[in-house]
Amino acid sequence: MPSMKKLLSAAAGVLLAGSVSAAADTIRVGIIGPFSGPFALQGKNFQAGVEAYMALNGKSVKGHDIEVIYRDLPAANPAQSRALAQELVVKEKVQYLGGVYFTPDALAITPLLKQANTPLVIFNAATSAIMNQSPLVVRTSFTTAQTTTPLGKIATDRGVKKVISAVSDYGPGVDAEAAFKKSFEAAGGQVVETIRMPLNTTDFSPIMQRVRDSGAEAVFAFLPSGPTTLGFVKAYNETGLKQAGIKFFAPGDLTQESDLPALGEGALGLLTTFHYAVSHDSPENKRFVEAATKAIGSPEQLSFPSVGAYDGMHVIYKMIEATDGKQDAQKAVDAVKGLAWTSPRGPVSIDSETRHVTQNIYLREVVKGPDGKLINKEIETFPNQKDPGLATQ
Amino acid sequence: MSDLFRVEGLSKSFGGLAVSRNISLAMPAGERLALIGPNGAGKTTFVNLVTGQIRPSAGRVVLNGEDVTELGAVRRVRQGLVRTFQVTRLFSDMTPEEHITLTILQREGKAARILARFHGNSEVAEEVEGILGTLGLIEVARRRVGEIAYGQQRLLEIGIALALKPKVLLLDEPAAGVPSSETPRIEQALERLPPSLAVLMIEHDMDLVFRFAKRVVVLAAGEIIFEGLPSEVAANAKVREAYLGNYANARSVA
Amino acid sequence: MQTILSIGIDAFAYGMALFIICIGLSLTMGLMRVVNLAHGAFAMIAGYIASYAARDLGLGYAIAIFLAIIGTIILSIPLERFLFRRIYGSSELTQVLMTIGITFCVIGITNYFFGPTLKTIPLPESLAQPVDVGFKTIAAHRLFVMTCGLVVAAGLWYLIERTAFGIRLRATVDNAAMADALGVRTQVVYAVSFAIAIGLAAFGGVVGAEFLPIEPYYALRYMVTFLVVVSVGGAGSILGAVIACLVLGAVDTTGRYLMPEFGNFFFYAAVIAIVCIFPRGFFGKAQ
Amino acid sequence: MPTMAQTEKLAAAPIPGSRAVRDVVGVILIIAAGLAGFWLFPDNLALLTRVIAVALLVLSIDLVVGYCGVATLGQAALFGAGAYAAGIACVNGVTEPLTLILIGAVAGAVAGLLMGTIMLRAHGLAQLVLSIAIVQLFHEAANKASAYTGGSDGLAGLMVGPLFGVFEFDLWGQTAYLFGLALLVVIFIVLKFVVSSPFGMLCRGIKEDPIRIGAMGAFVFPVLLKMFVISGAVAGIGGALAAISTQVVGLDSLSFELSANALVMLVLGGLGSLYGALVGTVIFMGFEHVVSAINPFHWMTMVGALLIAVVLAAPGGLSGLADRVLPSRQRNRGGRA
Repeated sequence: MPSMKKLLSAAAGVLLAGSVSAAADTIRVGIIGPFSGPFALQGKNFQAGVEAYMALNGKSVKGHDIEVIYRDLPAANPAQSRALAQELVVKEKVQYLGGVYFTPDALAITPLLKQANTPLVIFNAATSAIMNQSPLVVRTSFTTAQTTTPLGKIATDRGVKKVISAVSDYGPGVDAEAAFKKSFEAAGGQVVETIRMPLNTTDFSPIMQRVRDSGAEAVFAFLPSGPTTLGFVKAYNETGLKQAGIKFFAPGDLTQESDLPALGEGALGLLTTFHYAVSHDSPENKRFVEAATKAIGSPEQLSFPSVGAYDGMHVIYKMIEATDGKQDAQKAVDAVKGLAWTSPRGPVSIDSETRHVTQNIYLREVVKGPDGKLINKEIETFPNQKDPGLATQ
Repeated sequence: MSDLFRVEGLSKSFGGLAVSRNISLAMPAGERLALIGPNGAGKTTFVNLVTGQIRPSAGRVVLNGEDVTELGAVRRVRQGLVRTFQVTRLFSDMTPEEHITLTILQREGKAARILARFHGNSEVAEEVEGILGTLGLIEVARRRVGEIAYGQQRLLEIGIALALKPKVLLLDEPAAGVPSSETPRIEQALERLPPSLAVLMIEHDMDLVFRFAKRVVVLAAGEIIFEGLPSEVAANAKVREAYLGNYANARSVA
Repeated sequence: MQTILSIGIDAFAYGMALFIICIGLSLTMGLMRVVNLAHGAFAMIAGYIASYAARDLGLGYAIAIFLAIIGTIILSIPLERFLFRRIYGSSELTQVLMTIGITFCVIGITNYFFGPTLKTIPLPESLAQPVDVGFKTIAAHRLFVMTCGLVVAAGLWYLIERTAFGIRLRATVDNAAMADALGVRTQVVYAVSFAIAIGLAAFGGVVGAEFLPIEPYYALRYMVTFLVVVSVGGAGSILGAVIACLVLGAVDTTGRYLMPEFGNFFFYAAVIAIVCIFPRGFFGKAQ
Repeated sequence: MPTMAQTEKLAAAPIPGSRAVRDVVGVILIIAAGLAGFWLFPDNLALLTRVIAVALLVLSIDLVVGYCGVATLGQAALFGAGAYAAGIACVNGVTEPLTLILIGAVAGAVAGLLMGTIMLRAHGLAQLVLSIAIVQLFHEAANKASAYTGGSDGLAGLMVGPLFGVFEFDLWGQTAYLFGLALLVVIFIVLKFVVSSPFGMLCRGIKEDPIRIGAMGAFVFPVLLKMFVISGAVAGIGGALAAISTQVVGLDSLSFELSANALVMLVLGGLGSLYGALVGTVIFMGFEHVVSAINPFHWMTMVGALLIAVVLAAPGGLSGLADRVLPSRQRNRGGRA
């Protein structure tokens, strides 16, 4: 097997080339995200958020230069996730890990953190349970339960008593279903039926038929962004449910800004709840959108993972500030517990119990923006929402 | 019941088209029987019926006093009813030695053993050597089959069949495609077949049939139209009609 | 009753969309004996062309379809000439390796030039309307897709069974050497069949885009579905493909209506059952 | 290969020693390459361990595809069965690594038995599709049984005990890697014996001509089924190794994508040769790793180009290329193993 050696030494060459440039006083941050593959756009948003933050806040903290190293993890693949994290820690000597789009990938990294003496700042992965796996995890994104819960009250406020829930049959979908059911029933509504759709569903007409047959006044939906969401919304319009007055509620993953052009006019009027809309009106967001758009290249591609990454970098900067460049994961994490700041999405803080971000959740409606492009317009605010998924545990 | 092998009233039709009609024949031990017939006479179907590749619509196949009609092809082989193929079916990447070894191991029920060495048994090796020696294949024993002459491949086909220690051997055109320079070696191999073996040979080459067979059966349109001594075949009116009627060029019967 | 009719028509529309996309692959695999896993990649390329023509250039839907088919075929010519021609007659696994390689390249290149987002092909007003067909409301384009499916099936049947080209094609498939000797230019027959298969992929990619949205990972995402449909129908059989699409469409749609959470179980259990009962597909040719 | 003397006797030793020598050298080379990896890339051991786990999967595919001619795009079902069995056992308190490997092997073998029973009913394309359907069903079942498997979130929280009570599976991954390497070498040697046993020869015969094998009086189905079970055990060990070394099991380990990738690695390396399986895995994963480190955004194009180039330049896979370039001695005896 001489080929193996040759290949691996080539690999070593490539990887070493990166490390030579590192000066002694450089602090390295490893970011794992889907930079290729079907979710590449979300990875690009990670990068845009990180670059925007560094462009606006400088590339050093207290005289320590910050260097970011990206690693590509195209799809949920815990084994590869662990290998990448391990490599970042052992070989690249990163002091901070960040990123992570999928929950299983985060779960694969958490067992390493203690030994690696490295905090993990999650920019996206949205399942509540990750936080329980290690005290060295901080999350700046959201959880599905957090963004979904306000929908229960929103639905009853709009006079809806019976809802049918249709979610993709995977972790986040099941989380969303549970969170909605709980909050909606607490608000006095009734979930008449729950449907779990296989992830690879392409034709949603039969689901819509079921929605119609159920006699519900509204449908609650959760699907991963991308082709499935498009198919679902299309089917909702085409099968006449919209005309029939059946309302549509969903967490904001479904109407993320980068999918809106594809959803087209059919998306108009959809109500979703989420922690961030690119259209959010604040000076902080204006600054952020400008910088992030520059980083990502085209304004249509910008969506929510960028803000998770932006705030994630804020947390990492604060950690570096607190530890003054020394590698001390526990101290770093302790330093950001209770940290509060104004993010592009609005006021946020890190809950000192759960280490998860506390933030406003907004109800948004898809409307045409001033330039004729579709946007998520914030029409109602639910301030200071914690993660109910964690609060109950 | 003295017949080693017997078929009784074997018939087969495909969708109403009868390709074998009421074929009966019997073979005692030591028989040398040739089955001939013009193209389309149903020889291939007959072989497939006998070996169990296809099921008959009616009739029985009896081997050694036991009705094997319901048995599949593999079970019939295990009972001693062995065939060779008209077009050789060999493993082009294996050597003749490996072919025969594998066959003997299979016969002994040891071929599916994982915790055994393929060449580990000296008795088997001796038997392999014996078979290859009889067939004159020693010199190519360790060459890939894909590289040896076609005549030698035909001999190996026979060798595989012999390694199974058959009671009844079906030779499907054993000399087909072999250049005439190599046919004597095949004939020689046929002569050396164990005397007690009942052999049914399907063959086009009438010279070979005359030299080899003690008895000839002629099949035409799925039916046996003649059964008798090789010397009587050419004179039989039915046979002449069957061949000359279909065959403008009656080269082999003449 | 209304529900059954409604599910039936959904199943029919979905089945026909699958049919248009898959029939090209069925022909390539059954008639040309090439396991072309890159089939979906061609459908996707067509989708991108159509999207560009209709959305960015503002051309009409029909023109977009036409441009997509022509454009995809033109793009496929060098691929056929330099890559596919090398694997005619190779082992299936070699073909798999090559066509997966092509698929990866197409995905990578598409991603590079057009980005990872979904591309839509705007429908003309007449097809975008929901239509009330009495017992339910259905999108007009679904009716359009059903019609297209039937037309494609009939047209292909006519081409293969009733035209001089069809005779040459069948002769080539049965025995290329013999056909060659009889004066059939088999290379040309192959090239033309390949172009037809690609054209069908392109057509399917565009009109089926409402079911299977166009994005760079299209070819990989639906590869399994395509393979399953083709083999259940029996590679190379038009009737088989029609029946397979309708049966699988019906199983899929009904399963997702009755028990959505076990939709995949229904689908793949049906596939296993069908394949076990018809090991060559519904109308597969003996190999 | 010395030609036989023209006598009526075969040489006494049917196996020329060169073959055994070659195999010993091969195994030594594998060990040497593995240890070289250990010393040269002490910081990439997690990746290298993953390569070993996948190599076991690829080897298991080679057993059915390369040696029996049964096409499969569903082998990950067996890999995943091993991974989940080991993972679930571990979460429920079985933490001894060797026991976990054994559990993985058994689970893989049982899954192989099931898969073989179904798949061997068909041939060719239909068989391929059956394999896909089976892996999809496995995937779906694991997703449904989230109470045991963690569903799409993955099965986390595997606390594997130290190997032999001494060596911890730690961050640096040395234990995991060396353990994996040892497993790989042992399995490789065992498989060497398997493929050159009478059973292995029978399988090769079946691959080339099942009808001939039938005419030899051997049943094809039980032989192939047996190979499926062995193949399942190997894949299951690979899965268990992946579970132990990463301490998490995801649905991706049961996916069509993993099956397809592994098959591509095998074809890349060359079918029907255990070395080919290893070479293909190392080249593919190494290439993927290097290219995606250089350009994480567009490695797919390059991997695609590599595959096309291999088909054009070396239709028999990379090990086939080696056979053509190097004057090969084993060719004459057809020993492809």
